[in-house]
Amino acid sequence: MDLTFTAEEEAFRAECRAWLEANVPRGLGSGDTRDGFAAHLEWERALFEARFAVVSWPKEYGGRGASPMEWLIFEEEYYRAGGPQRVTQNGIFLLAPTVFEFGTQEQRDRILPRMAAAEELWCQGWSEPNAGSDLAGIQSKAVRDDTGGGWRLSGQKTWTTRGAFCTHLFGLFRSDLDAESHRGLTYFLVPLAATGVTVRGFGRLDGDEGFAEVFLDDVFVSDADVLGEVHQGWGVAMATTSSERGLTLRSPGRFTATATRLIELWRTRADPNDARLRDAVVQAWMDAEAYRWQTFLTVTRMRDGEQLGAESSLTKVFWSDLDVRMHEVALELLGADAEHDESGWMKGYQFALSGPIYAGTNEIQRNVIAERVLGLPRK
Amino acid sequence: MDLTFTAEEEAFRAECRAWLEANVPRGLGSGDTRDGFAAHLEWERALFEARFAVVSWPKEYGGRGASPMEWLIFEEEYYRAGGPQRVTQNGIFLLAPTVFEFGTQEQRDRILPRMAAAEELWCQGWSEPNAGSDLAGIQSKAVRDDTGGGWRLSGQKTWTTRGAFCTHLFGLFRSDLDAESHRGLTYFLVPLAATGVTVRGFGRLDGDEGFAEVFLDDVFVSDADVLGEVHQGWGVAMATTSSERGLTLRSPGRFTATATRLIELWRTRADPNDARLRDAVVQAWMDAEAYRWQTFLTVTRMRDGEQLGAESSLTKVFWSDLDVRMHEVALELLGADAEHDESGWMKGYQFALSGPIYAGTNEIQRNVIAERVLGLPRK
Amino acid sequence: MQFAFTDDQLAFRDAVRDLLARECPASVVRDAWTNEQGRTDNVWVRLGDMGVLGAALELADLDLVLVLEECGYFAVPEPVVEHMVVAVPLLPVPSRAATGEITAVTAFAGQGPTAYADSADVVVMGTHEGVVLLEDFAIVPLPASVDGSRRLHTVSGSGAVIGDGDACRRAFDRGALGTAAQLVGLTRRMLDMTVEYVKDRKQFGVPIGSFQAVKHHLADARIALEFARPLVYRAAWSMSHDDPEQSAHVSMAKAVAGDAALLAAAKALQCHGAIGYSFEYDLQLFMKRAWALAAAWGDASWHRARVGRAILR
Amino acid sequence: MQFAFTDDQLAFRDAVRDLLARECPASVVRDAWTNEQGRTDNVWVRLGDMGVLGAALELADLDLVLVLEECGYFAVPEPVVEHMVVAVPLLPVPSRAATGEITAVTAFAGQGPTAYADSADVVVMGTHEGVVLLEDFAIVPLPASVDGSRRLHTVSGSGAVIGDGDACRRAFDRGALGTAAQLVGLTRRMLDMTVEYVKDRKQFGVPIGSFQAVKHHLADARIALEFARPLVYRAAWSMSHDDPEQSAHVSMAKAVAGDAALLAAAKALQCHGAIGYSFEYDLQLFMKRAWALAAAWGDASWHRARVGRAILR
Repeated sequence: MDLTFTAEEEAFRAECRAWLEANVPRGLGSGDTRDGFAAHLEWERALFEARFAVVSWPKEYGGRGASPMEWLIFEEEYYRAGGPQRVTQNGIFLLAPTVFEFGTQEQRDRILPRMAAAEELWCQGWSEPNAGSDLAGIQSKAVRDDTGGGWRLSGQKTWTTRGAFCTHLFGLFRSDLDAESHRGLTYFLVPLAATGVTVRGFGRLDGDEGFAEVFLDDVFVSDADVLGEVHQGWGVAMATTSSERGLTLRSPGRFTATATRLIELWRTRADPNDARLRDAVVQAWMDAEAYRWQTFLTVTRMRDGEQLGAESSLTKVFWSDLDVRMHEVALELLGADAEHDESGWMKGYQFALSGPIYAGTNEIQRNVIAERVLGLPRK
Repeated sequence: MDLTFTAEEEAFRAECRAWLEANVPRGLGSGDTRDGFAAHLEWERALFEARFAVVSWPKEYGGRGASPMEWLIFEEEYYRAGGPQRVTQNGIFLLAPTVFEFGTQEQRDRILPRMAAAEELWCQGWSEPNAGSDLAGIQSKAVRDDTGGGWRLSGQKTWTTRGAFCTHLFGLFRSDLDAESHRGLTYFLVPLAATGVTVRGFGRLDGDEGFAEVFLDDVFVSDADVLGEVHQGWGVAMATTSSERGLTLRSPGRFTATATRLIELWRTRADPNDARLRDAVVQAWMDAEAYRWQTFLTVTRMRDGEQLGAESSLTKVFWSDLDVRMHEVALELLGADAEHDESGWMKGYQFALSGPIYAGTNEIQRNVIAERVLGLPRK
Repeated sequence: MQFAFTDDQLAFRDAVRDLLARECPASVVRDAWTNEQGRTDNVWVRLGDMGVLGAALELADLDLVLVLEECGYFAVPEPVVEHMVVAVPLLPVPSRAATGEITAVTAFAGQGPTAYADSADVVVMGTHEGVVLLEDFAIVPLPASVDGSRRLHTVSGSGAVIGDGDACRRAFDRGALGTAAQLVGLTRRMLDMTVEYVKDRKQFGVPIGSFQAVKHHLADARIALEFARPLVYRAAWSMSHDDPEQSAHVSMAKAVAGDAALLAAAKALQCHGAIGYSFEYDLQLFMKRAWALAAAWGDASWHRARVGRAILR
Repeated sequence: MQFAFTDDQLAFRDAVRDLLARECPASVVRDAWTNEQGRTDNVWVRLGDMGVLGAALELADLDLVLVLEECGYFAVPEPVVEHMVVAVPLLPVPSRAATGEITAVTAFAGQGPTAYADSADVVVMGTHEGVVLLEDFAIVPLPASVDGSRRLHTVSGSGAVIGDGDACRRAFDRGALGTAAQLVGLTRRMLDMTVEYVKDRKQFGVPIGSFQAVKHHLADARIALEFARPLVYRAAWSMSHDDPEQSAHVSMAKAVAGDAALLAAAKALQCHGAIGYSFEYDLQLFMKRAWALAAAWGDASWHRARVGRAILR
């Protein structure tokens, strides 16, 4: 066991810190409005220019070939410097690992560089009006078009994050209409400019237009835009969620940074003798530390060749509950001023409330923990 | 609305207070050991002599015909004066209401006076090794004995509170062996001295012998010991659980008294500036008050003729969780001294932990609230 | 001990409920987010016509508490507590306020911003010297409230003293109590909405309300409602009967009702999932009102501290 | 960054686990409740034979933390932390303690009673002046512990100073860390027992482990375990490498591990129901040990306050 960072890692950290401190934009607003998204793209392109957009990717795709540990270091420094939530994250963290694992060379070369450069912007098309927690209920269809050498997609996707501002969608469609549940789905890559696509943005909890409905009416996509095998979309989509890359969506750096901000808030707002709020702030810090060290433990295990499975559900429940709790403590510190807070805590609280819902509700995650980590019977 | 007590109620309270302050025994130990139980019986008989054993019963059975509101007042005074948990409670609070409602005149006259006088001591025989939360799984059998004019009981009851010290058991037995689930059960009254009964006491969580297994091997009981209709035992047992009497097992007085003791403990143990523990103590007091006033509201509704149904499940979850929480706060106030506490908090904590389990686990109660109070679908 | 409302009190409640069900659907609340004053075209007028806005001149808190619960249930975007419960009974000449012709709002020292000040004609101000009536006042807007219908300002000015320190304490307590009643109504509303939703919404081939986790979430919210309500009604009785412990009773009511509403909001959102997280869906209107009111007029922590001073002394 | 134990460390852990699985079944723990000293016939001797009791003379906290976790898992009714982790490395002449021939226990000012003092030969006492070795000492029995195997006493006496204030702080931290490791083991044990039980126990025609409420109770306990463990291992590393923040790291470990064990105890009992509430069933042995150890060596609140002094300064 060695809980220090190597000289290389420390050098990498120093490089990240210097660049981020100098370059992280101040006062960048929400990335979930049209104007805000455009402003965020400037930042994304700055990251790309400095080769900080996708540090863990190979160099030929715009990355630095950073190890998972270096990636964690980058994330710590990114949030420490006050970097904003990244509007490109669903492409970089959800689609890209799948492209690396299942994509053809042509797909990698076509998709990844433009994703890294924030030239093409990807949103996720999994949920549908009748398929939320239960993705097996997907009804959007893909019908074979042999003439065109591709497929025709029809149906409706919804709760698509930043769909109104993106250029492409990756999603699951039912290609074998006779198959049920998770079978017979195919993973498609869909340009939102294609004929037959209509996108309607709508408000998230905080009112920002961060969600979209995507309507597809006989939209043609070529065979080159099928990711992985036809009818195997479920396996393709799931393969990377609990893999090494599966941990990348919620790096500890974000929560450590929030805990640090919470301590700052406590210093400015709290009676230092109030043990209740002091305890709550300390607990938030300890939980953020627990999350950080659990991640280091996990990354070490993966480096040593262990396969992770349903353990990612433990992580999902923990960080999402922690994020809500930290914001609740902050709002309590703000008292009646929380209602008109502009410093980001109230907005952050509303964002945090999505954590226990999206990417599989925490109720579903707890089922997974019970059934697949603890081995309890499904029925 | 009038939230004051009447002059009669105040007079009754004064009478209770004077007698209880003068007579509540000090240093009475656990009633869940053989010696302790015997000592408690002395107290039960003193209560009976003073006509405080069963205040809500009619005078002819040893009571005072007290109204539910007067009964609540008695309970408040009883626990305020430091009165102990009553070893006769399962007879008085669980069996007696059923005897009043379903018993024959002969049964009332035979059973109730001796119960009130603590001459006959009743324990409950519902649970079995394979029928805990799921009482429909009861396997103990009642086979018709026409010759003797009665029934022959066989099977095993368990987790029978104070069964090793009682003289009689009331319980459910499967009289129609072809019926399933809740059907075909009959409610029997069983003298534990009967031939074929074997009782083995065993320890509760705190080690006191407060539980028993009761083995029945072809035990004869006469038709006079069937309560209510044959095969209708489930309905008989359930009818009184959510009736007016159904609230009597956990009167608010007990929790108000615990909250008051918690405040005393806080005064002696806590740093008064520690807002965390202060808040926890205040919250306990407020919750105890909420329970008290919810009870007054409920008693008023019943007096006005409303039928209560599944609402008793709301009450069960609330008081049992509150009782655990109050004891947890006390143990925290005691710190490292909690481990060797003799003042009753650690023992009370262990007792409180049974609350969310017995009489239908809180998980079952929450199902009932969801399905029968809120109307959510069973399946 | 007769812990029940009179038929008159219930009839008053029912009449207001009927009015609000007609005049204050969620669309009216949503409109207040974007209209100029964050208020309604009709609800204020109708409440004035019906005599509700002036009711506190003749009726006690106990007569009003159920009405305020309904105002919470419908998330009425009007200064019902500030104007009707707190200000009207204190105004030297209350007639125009009693009909709703003019609007009165409140500002208490150390108790956060003032809502609806931009459309107010007078301000009843709680100060360390007592209650002061501001007929001329300046307002400074604060950043937007999370509840878009609540336009927040700080208020300053000077005016005549119209009540002593005890009147000030009592005025604050009435405001806190009225807010507690609204929070009970909001809790009921969020619970009702969520129960309907989970009975209807199917996933995995069954209504999501059949899942035990959903059942237990909503059972917990229902329990919180069950045990908050009696403390609110008790506090209303204590205020109406000048009970010496009335402030502690109000604080218990506000703390417990605020916590119940926050719990119900959290459970309602989680049981709804993504649909509840959508701005277009109405749950957010009630949830954000609950957040705002739980923190206004003293949050749970502030009121627990006040209870502590009463019971731990 | 290499957050993993070495093969040697794992092999040591496995060897102790095998020994305890053989020598320390629940029946041995239960026997300690009623025997004279609250200890074991064999476990102490075997641990001494194996070199575990003297291991701290040569090995660091990081080498011992997994062994202590196993001692928690088996609820070993012996002063493993007091003797092996805290006292042995401090004794001027440790040889007889290292083999287990004599028993050393500990007493820290302001940190509650001393366990196993009635069978101790020497006491290592943490005082404001430093570490004092008591070879002659008086003991006064305290009321029975809720964990019947722990015989509690207060200890008094005087002796030679064998360590300075920093040694005293370090000794206490090692004790708290060792106790945190035991709490992690207890958490695992209660979770394992309960998982097995709910898979097996049927009600309503199905294993109770198929009910979502039971699943979620145990998922929460599993989550608590998952995030307590890394903090305990990190604190062991910090102690072994004399990290300047080691005390804060130990406090985080103790607070989080204690809370995890208390949560697991509550969930385990609730998922067992009445059987778990029976004295004859073994769950209570582990649950009561968890209660005792969560409060010993500083409870969560005490340690959170210490973390606060480190991070909020």
